[in-house]
Amino acid sequence: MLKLCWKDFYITRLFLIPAPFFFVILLNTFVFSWFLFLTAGIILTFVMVISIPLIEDKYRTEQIISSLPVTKQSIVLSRYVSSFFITGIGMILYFVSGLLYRSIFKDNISDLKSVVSLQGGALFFSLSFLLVTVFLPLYFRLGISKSLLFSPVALIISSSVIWVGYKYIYANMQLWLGTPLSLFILLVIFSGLMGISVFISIKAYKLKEL
Amino acid sequence: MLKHIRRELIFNQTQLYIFAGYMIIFWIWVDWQDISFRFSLLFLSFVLPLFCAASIQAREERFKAWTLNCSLPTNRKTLILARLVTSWLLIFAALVFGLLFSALFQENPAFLSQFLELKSLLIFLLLSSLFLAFLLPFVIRFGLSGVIIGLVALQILGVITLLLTSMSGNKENILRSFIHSVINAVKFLLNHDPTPAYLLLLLVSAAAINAFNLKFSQFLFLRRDF
Amino acid sequence: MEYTVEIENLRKEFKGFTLKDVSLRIPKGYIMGLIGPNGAGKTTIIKLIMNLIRKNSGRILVFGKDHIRYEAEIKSRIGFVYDVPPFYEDLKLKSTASAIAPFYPEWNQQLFLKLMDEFELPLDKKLKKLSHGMKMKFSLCLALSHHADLILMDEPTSGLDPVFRQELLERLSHIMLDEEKTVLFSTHITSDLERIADYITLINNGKILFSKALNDVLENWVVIKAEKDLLEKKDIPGIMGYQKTEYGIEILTSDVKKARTLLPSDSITEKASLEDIMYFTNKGDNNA
Amino acid sequence: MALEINKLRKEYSDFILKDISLKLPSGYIMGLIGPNGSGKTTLIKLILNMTQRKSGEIKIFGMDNLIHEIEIKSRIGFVHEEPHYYSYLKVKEIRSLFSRFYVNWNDDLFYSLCGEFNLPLDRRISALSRGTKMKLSLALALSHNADFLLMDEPTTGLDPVFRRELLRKFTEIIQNENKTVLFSTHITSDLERTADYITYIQKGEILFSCTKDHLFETWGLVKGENEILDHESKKLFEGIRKGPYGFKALTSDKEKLRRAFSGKNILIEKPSLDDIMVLLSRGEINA
Repeated sequence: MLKLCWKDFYITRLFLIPAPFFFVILLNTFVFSWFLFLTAGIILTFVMVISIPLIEDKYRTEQIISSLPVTKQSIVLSRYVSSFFITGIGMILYFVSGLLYRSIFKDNISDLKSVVSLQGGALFFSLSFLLVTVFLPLYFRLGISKSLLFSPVALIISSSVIWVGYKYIYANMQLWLGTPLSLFILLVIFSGLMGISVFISIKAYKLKEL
Repeated sequence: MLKHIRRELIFNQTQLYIFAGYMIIFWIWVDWQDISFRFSLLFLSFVLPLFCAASIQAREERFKAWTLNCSLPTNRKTLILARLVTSWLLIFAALVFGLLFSALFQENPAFLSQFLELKSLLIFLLLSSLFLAFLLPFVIRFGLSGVIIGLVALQILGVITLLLTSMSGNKENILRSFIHSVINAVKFLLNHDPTPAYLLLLLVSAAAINAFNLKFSQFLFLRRDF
Repeated sequence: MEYTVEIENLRKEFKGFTLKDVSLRIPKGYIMGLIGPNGAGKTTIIKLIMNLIRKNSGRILVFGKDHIRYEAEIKSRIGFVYDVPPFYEDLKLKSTASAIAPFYPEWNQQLFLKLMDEFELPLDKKLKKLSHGMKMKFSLCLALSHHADLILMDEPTSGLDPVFRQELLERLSHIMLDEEKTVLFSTHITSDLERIADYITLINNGKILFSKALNDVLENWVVIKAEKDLLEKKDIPGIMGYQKTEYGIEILTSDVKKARTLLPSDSITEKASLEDIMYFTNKGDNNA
Repeated sequence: MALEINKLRKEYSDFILKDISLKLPSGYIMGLIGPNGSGKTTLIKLILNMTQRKSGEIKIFGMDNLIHEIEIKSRIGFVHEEPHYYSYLKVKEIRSLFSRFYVNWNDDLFYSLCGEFNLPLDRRISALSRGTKMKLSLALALSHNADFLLMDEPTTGLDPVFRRELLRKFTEIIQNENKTVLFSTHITSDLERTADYITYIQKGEILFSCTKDHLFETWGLVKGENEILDHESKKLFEGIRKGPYGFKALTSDKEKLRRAFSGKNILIEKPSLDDIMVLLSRGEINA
């Protein structure tokens, strides 16, 4: 299965190497509003995640991959592993560009501070995680073109969640978030979601006509 | 020419549904109240041509459909003329839809009355033809991937000017001054009193730009091998 | 002899390949087969006739008219079938047909529907759902539905099963009964050509080796197999290529009568099939 | 026994693969022919477990292809009609990608094959012609010394000269080791030249699967006047096509037919694969 992850990065190394540069550069346009900055970070991470399925679809290599000595489960699992790995890279880039722009613009972008912080990071990761666990089963069930049609819907939901989450719950989120109980609950929710998503993807991919 | 337009509409029907969807979302999302009229005019004349020309061209590239279009009993000049006419049809359809939509569902009479003046319509026509005259040849010559690379290049240019200005310390940013000058130009056009000579000048210049656009795109298209 | 297509020293330069001053005349009312190895220039010639690519120099006359000045009128009488069907994949077959029907003055909707039914093609299915063979059948349907006088086909039979291929060839010969129609088709399946083509043009890396009547080729071209030392390749008239093998030498010659007089008794001569001709002219030890 | 399929079933909305059974001993070449959409590609996909079967069992090298999927796939070389690779990669990059997945990948075999097929190692795959791409897939399949070559229409779109070379390569592969080749094709002349076994599949059913010589010995193409045909004698034929000058029919047992028609003047010839296909799929089959 890890070989497949290696393959994912091998085939996209041409695209993923320049990606951080663009990631950091493109975020500068949204520096003036925390909401746009956070959403743009999530979108760009999502774009990096779907770059692998897009390449597989554009070059129609699904058949060749399935003729390699690998099982369908390992293909699905490897896609999950590489997607979360890229989400991790996205988060790091998000923090780096946040800190970089705070140093450049110093005073006139005050509210960026709250987003580029622990809470902001947790919000960023949970939402990109949510996007990936929703996108992958759709991708394995419907193929890339149809699942991409759903991504604007997922985008609108996630940006409204950010708005609601940040505006209203943020106030008491700080004290609630720190406690181990909240971290435990978050963990349980995430792993539960992850399990369901993987299960659906494997079942869907088994039935898929390659 | 009617058969050409019908061909373009049938061939790109899926793209046109998506285009209609974007239009609906765009008109719902945008609230003309808090945008200055001249900026909304400029913005519309930028968004509408971009959507039509780019979206139709995307499908051509993806399905390599130019081979089919060029094999039909027509010559390349008429193909490009059909493309330009269809683009304008789509632009006006989107505009009419938008104005109707905002008239019925959004209360911003000021925007509507100002837009429906002959002068603003002609200015919109002039600005859109200017932008289309840049977009159509660019898309034919470099294809859609060219457009994306172009937008990214613009972005990087913006960043470099940003960094330069913040380093060099002078307050006024070249990029911002460029945008201001464009908006001032639109302001100048809007404030000019609508004498018939002025309106005629607007119309003639829009027509000239479109003629140039047609000739230049045809010239580029004849050069391409499929 | 009237010619539907006349090509005079046509030249087209690509990065790795050049079509070198090709001159070709396709007689009206006949089927011409175009054969040659992959990348020899078959598709280039067809695309040049259809003005899909620009020629560097040379002249092409179709129905006696210049193929660029009268482009629209000429193309309304041409049916085209490309090796990769150039249609929008996410459109239904019937919408693709209804979009291009008005362009052909002689489009016959009943004939189109009859053909679609005969080729068992579902009108309401999207093109991307069809197999390669069915896509080729669809482009054939379109090409035959507007009574084209010239039918250009670039490898129409690749991917089609033998049964349908035979039917297609029968339909083509049926069409050829009306003297006005002309067919140019390139293919890799030489058995199809041997069954139906009247003329054969062999092209090899951008040059036309010969363009002759099929039966003239099949009668006069032979492969002579003999011991190596016996035959010196120089004195064989009409030699087109030879191949040294362990048993001796195999020589392809285009003039069996003259060659027979010089042959030693124990050499064997066989009728050359199109495949042999392609083999010797392309792979033979020399490119004579 | 390289390949053993019994009662394999797969249902689509418009097509059913009806309980087909097939045996292919190792060390031979089997050609798979049949009209478009008769299930050739589906069969190959099922062997590679690319699609879900409804019922039935596939054994490769004696192992069930669901349980030992990885082991089987590492010994199968798959060549698709339209080889789709990441066309922006170079040939040597595809090699390093593939070599990582196969346990018994053999580099110098790959490079010797590249030499033999004169494959340009640092050209991008998008720049390769169709024939060269086919050579690349063959080289990749052979370099992890696959014992079972599975090919879906490898010869389509290739020119005769190249096809002859490719087929000679197949026979060469079979000679030195006991490798097996199963390939589907539409060009019957290729089959007549190289295949040992021929399987004919039509509308999801296997009509016959036997050695080439057996096929040409027992099957016969029968020609004669229409009057000879009566209801009784029609049963002996697999497919009949009546023409204005007499009928053309196909029989799967020449001897039996010769005895049944001993009195009447009929002509029995050796059928070509094309004739067999035409009569089987288009003739009135009264079996």
